[in-house]
Amino acid sequence: MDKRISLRIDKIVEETSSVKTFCFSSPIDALPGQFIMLSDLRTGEKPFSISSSDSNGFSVTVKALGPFSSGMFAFKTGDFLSIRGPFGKPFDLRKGSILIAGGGVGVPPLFFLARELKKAGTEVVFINGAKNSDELIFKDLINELGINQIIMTDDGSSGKKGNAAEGLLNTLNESDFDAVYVAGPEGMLKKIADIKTDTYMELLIERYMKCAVGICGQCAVDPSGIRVCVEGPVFNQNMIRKLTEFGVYKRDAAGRKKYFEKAFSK
Amino acid sequence: MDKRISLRIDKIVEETSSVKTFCFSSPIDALPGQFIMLSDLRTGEKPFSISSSDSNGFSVTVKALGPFSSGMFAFKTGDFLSIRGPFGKPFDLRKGSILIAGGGVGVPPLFFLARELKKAGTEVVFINGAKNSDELIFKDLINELGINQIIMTDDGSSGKKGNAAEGLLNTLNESDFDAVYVAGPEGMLKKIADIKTDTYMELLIERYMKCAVGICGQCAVDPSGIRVCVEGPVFNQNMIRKLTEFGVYKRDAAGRKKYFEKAFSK
Amino acid sequence: MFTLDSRLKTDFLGSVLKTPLLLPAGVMGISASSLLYAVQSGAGIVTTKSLTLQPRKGHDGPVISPVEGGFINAMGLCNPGIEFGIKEISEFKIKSFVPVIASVFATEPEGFVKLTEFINDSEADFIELNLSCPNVSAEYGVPLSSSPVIVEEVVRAVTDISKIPVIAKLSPNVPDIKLLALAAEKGGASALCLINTLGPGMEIDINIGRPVLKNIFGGMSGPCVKPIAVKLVYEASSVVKIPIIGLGGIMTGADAVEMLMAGASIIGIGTGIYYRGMDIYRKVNNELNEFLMKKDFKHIDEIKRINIDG
Amino acid sequence: MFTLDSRLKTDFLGSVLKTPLLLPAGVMGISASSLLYAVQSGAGIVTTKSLTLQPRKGHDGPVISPVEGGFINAMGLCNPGIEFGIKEISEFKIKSFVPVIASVFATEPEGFVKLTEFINDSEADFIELNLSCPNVSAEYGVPLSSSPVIVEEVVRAVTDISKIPVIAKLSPNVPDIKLLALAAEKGGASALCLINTLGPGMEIDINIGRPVLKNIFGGMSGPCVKPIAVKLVYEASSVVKIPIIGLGGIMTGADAVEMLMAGASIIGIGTGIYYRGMDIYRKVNNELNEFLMKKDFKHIDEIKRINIDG
Ligand SMILES: Cc1cc2nc3c(=O)[nH]c(=O)nc-3n(C[C@H](O)[C@H](O)[C@H](O)COP(=O)(O)OP(=O)(O)OC[C@H]3O[C@@H](n4cnc5c(N)ncnc54)[C@H](O)[C@@H]3O)c2cc1C
Ligand SMILES: Cc1cc2nc3c(=O)[nH]c(=O)nc-3n(C[C@H](O)[C@H](O)[C@H](O)COP(=O)(O)OP(=O)(O)OC[C@H]3O[C@@H](n4cnc5c(N)ncnc54)[C@H](O)[C@@H]3O)c2cc1C
Ligand SMILES: Cc1cc2nc3c(=O)[nH]c(=O)nc-3n(C[C@H](O)[C@H](O)[C@H](O)COP(=O)(O)O)c2cc1C
Ligand SMILES: Cc1cc2nc3c(=O)[nH]c(=O)nc-3n(C[C@H](O)[C@H](O)[C@H](O)COP(=O)(O)O)c2cc1C
Ligand code: FES
Ligand code: FES
Repeated sequence: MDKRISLRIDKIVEETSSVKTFCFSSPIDALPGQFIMLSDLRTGEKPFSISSSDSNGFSVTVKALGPFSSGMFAFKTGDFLSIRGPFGKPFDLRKGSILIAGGGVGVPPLFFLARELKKAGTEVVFINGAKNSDELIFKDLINELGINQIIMTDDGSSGKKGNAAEGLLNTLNESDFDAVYVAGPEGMLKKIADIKTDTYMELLIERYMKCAVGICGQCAVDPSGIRVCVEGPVFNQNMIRKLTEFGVYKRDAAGRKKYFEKAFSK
Repeated sequence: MDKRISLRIDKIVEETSSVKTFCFSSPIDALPGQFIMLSDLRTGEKPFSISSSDSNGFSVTVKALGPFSSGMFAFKTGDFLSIRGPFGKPFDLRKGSILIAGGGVGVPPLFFLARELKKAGTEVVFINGAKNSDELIFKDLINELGINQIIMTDDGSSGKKGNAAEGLLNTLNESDFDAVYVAGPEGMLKKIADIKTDTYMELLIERYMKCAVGICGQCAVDPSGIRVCVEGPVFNQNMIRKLTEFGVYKRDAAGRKKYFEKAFSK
Repeated sequence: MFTLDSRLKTDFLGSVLKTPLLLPAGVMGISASSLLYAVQSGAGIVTTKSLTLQPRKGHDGPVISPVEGGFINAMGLCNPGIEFGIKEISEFKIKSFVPVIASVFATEPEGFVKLTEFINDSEADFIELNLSCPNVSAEYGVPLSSSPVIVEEVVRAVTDISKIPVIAKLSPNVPDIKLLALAAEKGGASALCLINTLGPGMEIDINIGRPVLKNIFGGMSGPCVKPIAVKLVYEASSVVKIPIIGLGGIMTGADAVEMLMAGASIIGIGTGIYYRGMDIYRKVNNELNEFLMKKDFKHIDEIKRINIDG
Repeated sequence: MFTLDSRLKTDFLGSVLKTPLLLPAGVMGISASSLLYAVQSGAGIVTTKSLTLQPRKGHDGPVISPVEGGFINAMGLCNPGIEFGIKEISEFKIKSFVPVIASVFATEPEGFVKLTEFINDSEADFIELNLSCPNVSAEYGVPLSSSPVIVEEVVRAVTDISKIPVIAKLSPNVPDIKLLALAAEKGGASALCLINTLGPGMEIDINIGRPVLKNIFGGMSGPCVKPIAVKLVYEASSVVKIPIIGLGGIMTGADAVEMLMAGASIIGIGTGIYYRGMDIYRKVNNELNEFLMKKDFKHIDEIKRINIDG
């Protein structure tokens, strides 16, 4: 879709008390890992990963965080939202046996990915990480795919105790995989990107975005200036490791560097 | 072609002392009866019927008349001309046995038509009219098509004596045809359009043109306002007969009515 | 029951229009016949080519060239002159009840006053002052509508003597349209027409190394000018009370809705004829009606500037 | 032997550019890294995002929307502020010899003077005065470059103290660019940059019934503005002697040739990055070189304003 369009919300699924999935019944030509820019034309416009897409339509899954995402919770079926996209480089779908690890709002794009891999007949293990069982999302949907789901919660209230990064490390030690796909908070991604492994790995990262079409420079990352909205948001492990700012800082809306808390650095 | 382009003149054929054919070796997606707007970007821009077109390129055939067309005679192979088009409704190619009658610069578009009809295996009689043998054009080209060519000159210096209209009338009386296609000066067209016949007939007419894309209104004809550049320049006999101005007047560049000399009216 | 007819029928300065779609000046409007063609294709009101005191053959060709998303054109105000022009209006009026706007062009107030005297003796329903032709700058310099003072002066001079309502057609090529819209209103204009062609622009053929248009410059029209047209109608309608004819790049019913939401009262379609045929008026009428129907609106007036400022 | 390098290498205000292609202000230019990315993609000179005295996060989204033939955008001059900005310039300069233009924005002469003091202490090669941002009118009214008097005043105030050449970036949204070009030259500008974004324009979503951009209005860029950019460069270059950076909708080598023929000395490419990737600079360099080669030109300077006035 080259133009901005407004679409009727056709279904809203409450995943948890702070996460909702918004479904639109117009098809969009999207691949797993790609995102749309979503706006109410009042509060703002933000990037959201596509959490499913087929010939019947597509969905995005939103966690209430700040003004925009919380504002989304006031919308009802039948309301219209303004949409641009899809944007970004999707995951490179490999064959063989695949390991997926997602934490928080990293799970929705990975669910879309798992579904497409499953459609292609690929074997998938999905590590689904959350703070606690209340924040766990897509558990049933992933089970319905008939794939091996490993649930991790920080407090052990569901599945194993630990975070998705730990779950991934354990699983990688236990079995061989042809590719690993990861999405989630930067702290988690950083730990995983630092793993020394020969397995092909792709990670979906987030940076502040404005234009999403590669011209405003807002999401350009150091040191090469490549744009997360065009050359990303999915990068392979080698590329991620070259990003000197990854896990260290990101830029705010004004373009200033904002350093992550200590926890994120090695 | 949606955009204006400039093309190199690849070949110039001197048809007579006052008629030249300009050939371009870029293909254009054109049908017989359509025209292009041709400009040197200095003197003006004028409509010219396409006199041939295939996958190797196309040509237009220009008679030196006023400033623009005479100016064209200074151009040499390798020079560039600015071109828009093709424009207009082409001839509706019928099957069966076909009669074509052209006078003066009406002959070039009809040559293109005859060639296409011949390609489709249709039987064609071509009446080629000119003032005198010096002004006769495309005689050899038409012969090469292997069709029946009847040459008419006003002074009898070549072929039969008489004009194309008379030639057409005689031929129509002698044999039956499935369709008749005519192009030439308005006086000739008027005489032919007035013929009472059941044979399907199409005529290519000329009106002052500026935009050629149907928005400036310059070529709109009375009483319906239809545009020669879009709904024409080819009209069937019924439609032509409804044009109250046909054979009576045409509009000049300012939009004023200019009446034809007496000779043209019934 | 609400129908296409009841939803789209609209009042414009006291005249009832069957549809809110207008044929703008200079597009197809040379002759009575071409105005009639637009009416028969679904236009609810038509405008003549801009008429001048003397006939003008206009610029030599090329007078038009396609560009990204539209055209640049410099017809050069070709027209048969006011005397011949009002005859075409009479001829049109024999065959149609649809209101006609007589567009006129001059370079100073006196010229406009003389033209108005002719129009007073004609059957035109409205007079539109073309204060904004961007294509005769070699002859006349920047358009009159670059200056609020001149706009007010010309409009006042004409309204003082005109027997019919006066419409001021303004230029988009100004830093602040609000000043010009207010000046026209203050001068006594009954309505505004926005926008005339944009720029002008220019194209150079790189093989020939020459400007493509004989006039070098040409005003832009078509889809590419729509964002600017919508913006200017929105701005003007936020400061004036008189109705606005909104035009510039309107192609679809959705575009027409956008223009109404921006604050236009009726909508012009010119270059759109190229993209969707003369039938564009009928198509847009239908699309407009469908939109209103789907959204449960009874009349186009209900969407004028809707929500926009909320 | 003539090569791409020898044909395209060009002098700009005493600096030698490897290629005549420029990354314009606000496109990709937030950080040292993004400037570097443009250089590595074939740009011969780069411009920073317009820097202001204080950091600005810019407008809330949507800040951009696709329109026919381009985009409307209202970023709202988001930038990290002059202090942080000149640090990014230093970082860039560690890694590259390519000249950098520091673009600055203020609302009055004093602001520009203060910014110039910062730039004087920086490693920037040129300073560009953004006198023409159309997207902050809610805050600041019409752009400074709507008035020749103000343009001259601001440019003079800056040139009086600047240690490096001053470029004036002008607005296309004026009735007569010549007056503004002359004013900038008189004020002491060493070069002009034409054009900033057009309009601005506006888009309304008809289902939501709201303007699409949070700022309501947004300047137009991309292929649809090219005819107007070419025209304004042509007009400006007919009255001033200083070089002009020509930009607005340049996508191809042919477009670049057109801009050079219109009178530009070097060529900016911004929105084109969307259509052809960051690699557009390399592509256009190659296309430019091929054109020159085919037509037997030895250097881009040979086609500057060629034939046009003949
Ligand atoms: C490629 C990509 C995919 C994303 N997918 C999802 C998703 O599927 N589900 C989901 O809930 N969220 C997703 N996000 C995050 C989302 O875009 C918002 O950042 C989030 O909703 C918070 O916005 P807010 O205005 O409500 O909160 P705020 O309080 O304004 O911001 C909270 C945090 O979000 C980040 N953020 C704010 N605005 C933006 C922006 N314009 N672009 C990027 N980050 C921003 C800031 O870094 C800030 O730390 C994605 C972000 C990116 C870049
Ligand atoms: C559909 C169409 C097809 C044509 N095909 C050919 C062709 O194949 N070969 C050919 O030699 N000529 C053709 N013509 C005529 C051609 O366009 C010019 O009219 C002719 O070349 C004379 O132009 P001039 O400027 O040299 O002469 P002028 O002295 O300016 O004009 C001579 C006559 O040409 C007519 N004319 C001038 N300008 C135009 C114009 N812009 N549009 C239409 N008529 C005009 C005028 O009515 C005038 O009577 C065609 C015209 C039309 C409308
Ligand atoms: C070929 C052409 C001729 C025009 N002639 C005139 C004219 O004579 N007077 C006038 O006021 N506007 C004239 N215009 C401007 C149109 O009336 C209209 O304002 C403009 O084209 C924008 O609308 P559009 O994009 O729907 O065409 C002309 C436009 C075109 C394309
Ligand atoms: C996203 C975006 C941001 C821009 N920011 C600035 C800016 O900060 N300062 C400025 O002078 N011009 C800015 N511009 C204008 C460009 O520098 C350029 O003048 C304009 O886009 C026309 O060129 P283009 O069509 O090649 O993009 C911006 C343009 C875009 C698209
Ligand atoms: S968000 Fe603008 S370049 Fe990526
Ligand atoms: S030449 Fe303009 S409408 Fe036919």
